[in-house]
Amino acid sequence: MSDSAKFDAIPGTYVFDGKRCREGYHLNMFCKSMEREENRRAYTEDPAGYLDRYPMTPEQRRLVEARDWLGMLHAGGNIYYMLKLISYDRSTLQHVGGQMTGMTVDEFRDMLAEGRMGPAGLGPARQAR
Amino acid sequence: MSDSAKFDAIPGTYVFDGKRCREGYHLNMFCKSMEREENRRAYTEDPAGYLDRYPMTPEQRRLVEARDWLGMLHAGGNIYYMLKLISYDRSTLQHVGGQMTGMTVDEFRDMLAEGRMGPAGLGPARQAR
Amino acid sequence: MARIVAGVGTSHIPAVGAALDRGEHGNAYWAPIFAGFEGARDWLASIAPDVAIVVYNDHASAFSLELTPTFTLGLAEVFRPADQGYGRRKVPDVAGHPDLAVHLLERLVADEFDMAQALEMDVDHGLTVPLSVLCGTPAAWPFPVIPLAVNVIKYPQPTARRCFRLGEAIGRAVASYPEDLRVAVIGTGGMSHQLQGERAGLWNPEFDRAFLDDLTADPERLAALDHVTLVRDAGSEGMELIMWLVMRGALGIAPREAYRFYHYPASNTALGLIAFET
Amino acid sequence: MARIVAGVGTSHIPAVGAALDRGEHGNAYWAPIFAGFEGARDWLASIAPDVAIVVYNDHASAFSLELTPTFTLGLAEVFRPADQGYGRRKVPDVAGHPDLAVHLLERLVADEFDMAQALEMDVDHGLTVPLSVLCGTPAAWPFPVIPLAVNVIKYPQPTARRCFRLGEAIGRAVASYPEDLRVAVIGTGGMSHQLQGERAGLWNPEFDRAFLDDLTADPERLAALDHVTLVRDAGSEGMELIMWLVMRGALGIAPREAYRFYHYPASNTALGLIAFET
Ligand SMILES: [Fe+3]
Ligand SMILES: [Fe+3]
Repeated sequence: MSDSAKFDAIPGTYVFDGKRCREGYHLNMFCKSMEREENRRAYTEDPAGYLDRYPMTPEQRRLVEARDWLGMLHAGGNIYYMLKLISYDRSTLQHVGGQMTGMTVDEFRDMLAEGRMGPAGLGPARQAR
Repeated sequence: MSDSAKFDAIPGTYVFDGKRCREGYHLNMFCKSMEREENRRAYTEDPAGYLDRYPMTPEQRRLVEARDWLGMLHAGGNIYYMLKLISYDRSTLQHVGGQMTGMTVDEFRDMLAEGRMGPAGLGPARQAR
Repeated sequence: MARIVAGVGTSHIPAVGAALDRGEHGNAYWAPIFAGFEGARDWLASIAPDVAIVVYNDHASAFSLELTPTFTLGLAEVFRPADQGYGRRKVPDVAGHPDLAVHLLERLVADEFDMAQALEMDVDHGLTVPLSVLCGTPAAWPFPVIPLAVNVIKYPQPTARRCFRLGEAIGRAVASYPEDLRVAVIGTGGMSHQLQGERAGLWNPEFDRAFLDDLTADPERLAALDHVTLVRDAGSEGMELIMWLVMRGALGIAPREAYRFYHYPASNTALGLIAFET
Repeated sequence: MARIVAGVGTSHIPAVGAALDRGEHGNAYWAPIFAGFEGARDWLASIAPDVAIVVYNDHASAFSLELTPTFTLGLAEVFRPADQGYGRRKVPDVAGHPDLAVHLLERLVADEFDMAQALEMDVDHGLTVPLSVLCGTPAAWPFPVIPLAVNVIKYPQPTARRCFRLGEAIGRAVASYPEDLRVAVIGTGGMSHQLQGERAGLWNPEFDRAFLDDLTADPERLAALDHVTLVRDAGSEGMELIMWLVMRGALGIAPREAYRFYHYPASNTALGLIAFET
């Protein structure tokens, strides 16, 4: 099995490899631009016009507009770049983690507190360390 | 002998090492800025004001204003950065090479044509290849 | 002659920095965590290193997809906290140590490590949160810092083996510095965590405990971990643990474990902290 | 399977590009030089590589003192000629080969080369002048190019040995690429020259001739050259010759010299051009 097939066999995990990096380039660069106050302001004032600056695919743009975080990940998003858009939204990685795992944020927090996400995915609560 | 002492023992040669890099940082970054048309224009319109943006030492600034290329080299200049200022001046590396070796540009070109600069410095013309 | 006197491995969870910056570190969620840091702070204060090499990863703050170096050594006089989308952290600027940094750079490149060299670089939570964890909230950080940024957010990352070897080379380079300096090496990131995908929130306590144990018992096993194993067992962001191996490689044969703290969950991840003396 | 079919070492003198761009290449000064390129052009056209890896150095165009990587691999679809202070050269944009480039990157990092990866990078005369030398003035370059930028303008540079080893690793990486591709590797820079200081205009024909000869006769001697020797004998900018060793390392045991041209002076330097088949 090639490394890339081995990575693909890991459940619910997306390795930001050369292919995803090329696919997601403009999506990620849009997200990164949210680091700067003048860009945040420009995006707030004219979201569509601001997104026009980044030649994403129509599907990527739809995912961004819908804040479909798992979709963005599938379309080449890198979580550390997406985090800058999450911060712009005043959202958190726990809200986004909930969406990606199909839970509400409270369910996601409970799941964390109970330690129920193991390497093989969701399961019973882990024994304390 | 340390590497740095061995480099210093080479005649008429300046290795752009960590010390020179730190010394010459703002001098070189000023030179690099000449790559962009808007900077060239700003420098032409207000040379003193433009140089104020780069916190060089007063001596470095004097060397820049006097176009003392050998002096700039001694003060931490890197020839590839300086080349951008040379291009701004519409001068050439042969003019600058002449100044650095104490020749007119025509003398420097003759010296090149005659192959008189060997590893040990100036000498008789080299035998053709 | 300079020598490496201490090593630390520590998570660099941004929420830890935020809890401190917002004064929330005394609440029910954070108090046990900050209590766990106390022992490491006291220990490090007693070590009082002259300078620290902090091995961390940039999170698309100073670098971006345009250009991603594998290893970057910071040579500047000062490094500012990065603006990661919510302003710069209100912590002291980080003083560098250009003399030692240039020495390390020259030795590492001669030793066939293909370092990128940075004379201007903002440092993000990967570097500033560990300083907060280990030093609290002083008016100035108690020692200068040489940042060593490792690419872990874009495949392909350097191998665990390469990171370990870089640490060994840092050990040699420090030992050849003429001035008497007591140097700490701090590796940051981890422990098991995954921020993304249907497996977000991953926790693998068995992996983490074995990793902490084997820093002493079997570092060779850790240096041999491949990327697939790291991502599978420690999570996509657990890969950051390769930076602890730079630290471990720098410590030489048999460092002594001086302190350990492990806690779960902290934000979305497991938090680990381990300290060594040489 | 891909394989390396040809290697070229060539100077990348900016004045050569300028002579061509201004149509001055037929005058008394340049005509003998461009005549010397003819044989290499014919030879390369007969080889007709599918892709070329061009090992060159950036001259403070794409990179700057803020961040200087040692080795940078270009992964982009296209690279534009840099504006070096007098507008972009009016030559075609350079098409990349992202698939092979990503493959090389993954293999080289796994092989413990600490590459920086660039997804956006302008390319300066270090890359475009050799294309002009070898391909003339076509409407589009006849093959895609993977740029590999090496730091030679800021100390410490990678050793000659490290460059040779990088070439060997490139040879292995190309050989493991599944698609049938005929690959050329072009190393640029040199030969003996010095642009700066009281020794500006340096020429060392003995050094240059021995260097050209030993690419076939004794590459081990060249890989063992230290920086002090290179600067002393080849001049401060003659150091660029380490990039020819990347090319030579990629060619394997016993390549056959197919063409050679040497001329002095061209602008302020000695010009060398050598071609190999594997
Ligand atoms: Fe991190
Ligand atoms: Fe050059």
